[in-house]
Amino acid sequence: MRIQKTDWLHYYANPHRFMGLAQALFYPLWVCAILTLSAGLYLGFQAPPDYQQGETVRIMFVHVPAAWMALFGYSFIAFVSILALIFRHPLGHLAARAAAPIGACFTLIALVTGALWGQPMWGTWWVWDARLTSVLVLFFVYIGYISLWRAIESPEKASRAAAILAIVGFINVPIVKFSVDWWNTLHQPASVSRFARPAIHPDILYPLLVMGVAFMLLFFALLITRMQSEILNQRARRRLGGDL
Amino acid sequence: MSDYGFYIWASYGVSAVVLGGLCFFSLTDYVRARRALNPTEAKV
Amino acid sequence: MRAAYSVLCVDILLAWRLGSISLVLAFLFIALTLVPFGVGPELALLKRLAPGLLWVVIILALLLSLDRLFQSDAEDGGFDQLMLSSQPLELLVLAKLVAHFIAIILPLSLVLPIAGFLVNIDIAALFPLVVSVLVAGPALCALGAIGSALAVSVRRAGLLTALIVMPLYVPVLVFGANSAQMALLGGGIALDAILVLAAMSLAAMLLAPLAISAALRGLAS
Amino acid sequence: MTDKSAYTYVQLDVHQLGVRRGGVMVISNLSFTVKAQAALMVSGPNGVGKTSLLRALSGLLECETGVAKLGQENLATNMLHYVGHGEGLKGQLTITENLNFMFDLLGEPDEERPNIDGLLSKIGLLQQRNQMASDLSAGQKRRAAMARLFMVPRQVWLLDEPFTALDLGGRVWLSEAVRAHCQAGGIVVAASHEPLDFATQYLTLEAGV
Repeated sequence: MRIQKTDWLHYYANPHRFMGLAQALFYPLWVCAILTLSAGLYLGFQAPPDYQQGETVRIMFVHVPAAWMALFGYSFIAFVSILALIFRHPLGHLAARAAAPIGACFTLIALVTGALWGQPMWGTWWVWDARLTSVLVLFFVYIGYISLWRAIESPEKASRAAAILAIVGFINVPIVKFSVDWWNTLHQPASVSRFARPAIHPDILYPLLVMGVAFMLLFFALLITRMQSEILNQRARRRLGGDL
Repeated sequence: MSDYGFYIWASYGVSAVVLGGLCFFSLTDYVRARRALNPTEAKV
Repeated sequence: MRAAYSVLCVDILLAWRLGSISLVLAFLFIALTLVPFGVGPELALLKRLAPGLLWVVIILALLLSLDRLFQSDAEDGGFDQLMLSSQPLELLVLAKLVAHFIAIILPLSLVLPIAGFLVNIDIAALFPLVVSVLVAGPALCALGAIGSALAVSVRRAGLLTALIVMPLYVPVLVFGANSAQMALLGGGIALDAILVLAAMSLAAMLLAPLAISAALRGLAS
Repeated sequence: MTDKSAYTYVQLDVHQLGVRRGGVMVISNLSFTVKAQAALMVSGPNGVGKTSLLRALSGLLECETGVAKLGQENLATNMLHYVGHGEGLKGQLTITENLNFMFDLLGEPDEERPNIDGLLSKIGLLQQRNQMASDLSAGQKRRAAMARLFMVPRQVWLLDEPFTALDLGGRVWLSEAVRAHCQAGGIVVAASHEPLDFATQYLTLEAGV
């Protein structure tokens, strides 16, 4: 494999170099994530109640960033899968595999908090609203992706299959959103989108953004942690194999 | 907050459990992987 | 083209000799028989549910047929032959998809009028339903085959395939079932929904062979 | 490619081949040359990568590194036959149908269909022509799988355990076919545990390189 020195992406193709970078980032990322998270939580509970939603607006401070991260996580998986499959970047499969449970957890949080927010607002835990339904489908996509990784024993085969699924799923998600939107207009013609409100008040916006940044930092902190464990485990296995 | 306290605390609680669990497992996996390799690895 | 045509004929012949279609049809009827036990035999209710029910049951029946789509080839070394062919694998995979459409979806849509009576389908919805299944059929085959190909090296792949394929089927189901459902409201055939289904089928038939071939090249060995 | 005697006499060069399987390199940095008109026998203990080597040469398995050249050209799918463990026969098709299918897949689009009955008598399965492939014995399946060698002329034959399940007559028949193929300028690479009487060149793979 020819590696160009100028190409930063391939510079970190080498797991040893990546481990160096990851170790340098490990503590800063975790510390930043925890600090931002505390700040976000503080701001969230300081924020005055919303004039429409009252106190339940505080649920939004986890729900909305979690939904962002659910989408971001899957986009990330698709992106690194393309790097791995088409450009043969060796860390791509590793990153995709490490990101999947993180994205799935954020999706789960978005779903559960969505239901917990729906109950006081609409009097029911679940409505087949376009967004919630799309996120639910996204959750199943995550589950399928993780199951595929687990089901195939051979690592090359698993990574190849998972990468293809990630890309196919990535194309699928917007189509699901589009079709569910259409379906929604069919069944509840007068439904008002719940999140689209004219101009979010800064009191709400800032905690939301801070929480978003916190979740993003947490995502990457978890990602490099999981990737490092994976690389270390691979090394251990290889060493074990060499001894036998 | 009193009316909706349950829903708010449940939201944060569930999020904390899910994310906390993920962090916990990721970090313990990481520490275990380190430990497993450490005795034989020269540079840490 | 000869290789692709041959794959098409052989796959249809094999499906016929193995009787795959009779199993799928049996499942369709049994599943439909269960519905009135579940929701009650009230005819008006069944009439309202019928198009959607039939669509859901068709998708479940198809999932059953997907299981072995590529696995038998993987087991008997048939893939080696496909890959060693003088023709591109993508083309041969496309032929397999068309064969699956002819062997499974066509008969399935032909028995829909009979199956529909079990759930008291409205005559007005029947024709739109059959049209929607036929138009969406290629997409159903192609998307299902992706799942089947990805899980080809897994021994008990049934559930995994279903898990992978279900999210892919959501858009097709939405447009398919609702285009038939709209006929109940007296709209005749919902042309826009049918056009969307046709677009999905076309896109899936073009793109799925690429994904499937990419998967099989790495997985079937 | 149409006339069997028209192969140009070239050698097969394999250069620095590396194949990964199950996360480990089963073959790394393997180079060897099969001379023109030679039959190479590859041997070595189980799990040493014999099958992987043949599959990598045939293009069924992706190589991490390395290249195989037939003369000046890269070895490509339409220059070779691969007969592996899976026979590639469809159990629910008759032998005649199977062979026709095989030809449709392997033959070039403009190639003329060979006489299937003639082929069947050559491999000794004429009587079973209308039997389902699933009803055949292991040896008969093996013979049917070998039929492709005579159906479409290709210069390189890659045979994995060619003698498995074949009876004495079958072995004699296969050896003669291989010798005739080499005579005509063909190249054979066969992996086997048991001695192959047609081999003219030998390669032993060793574990843990």
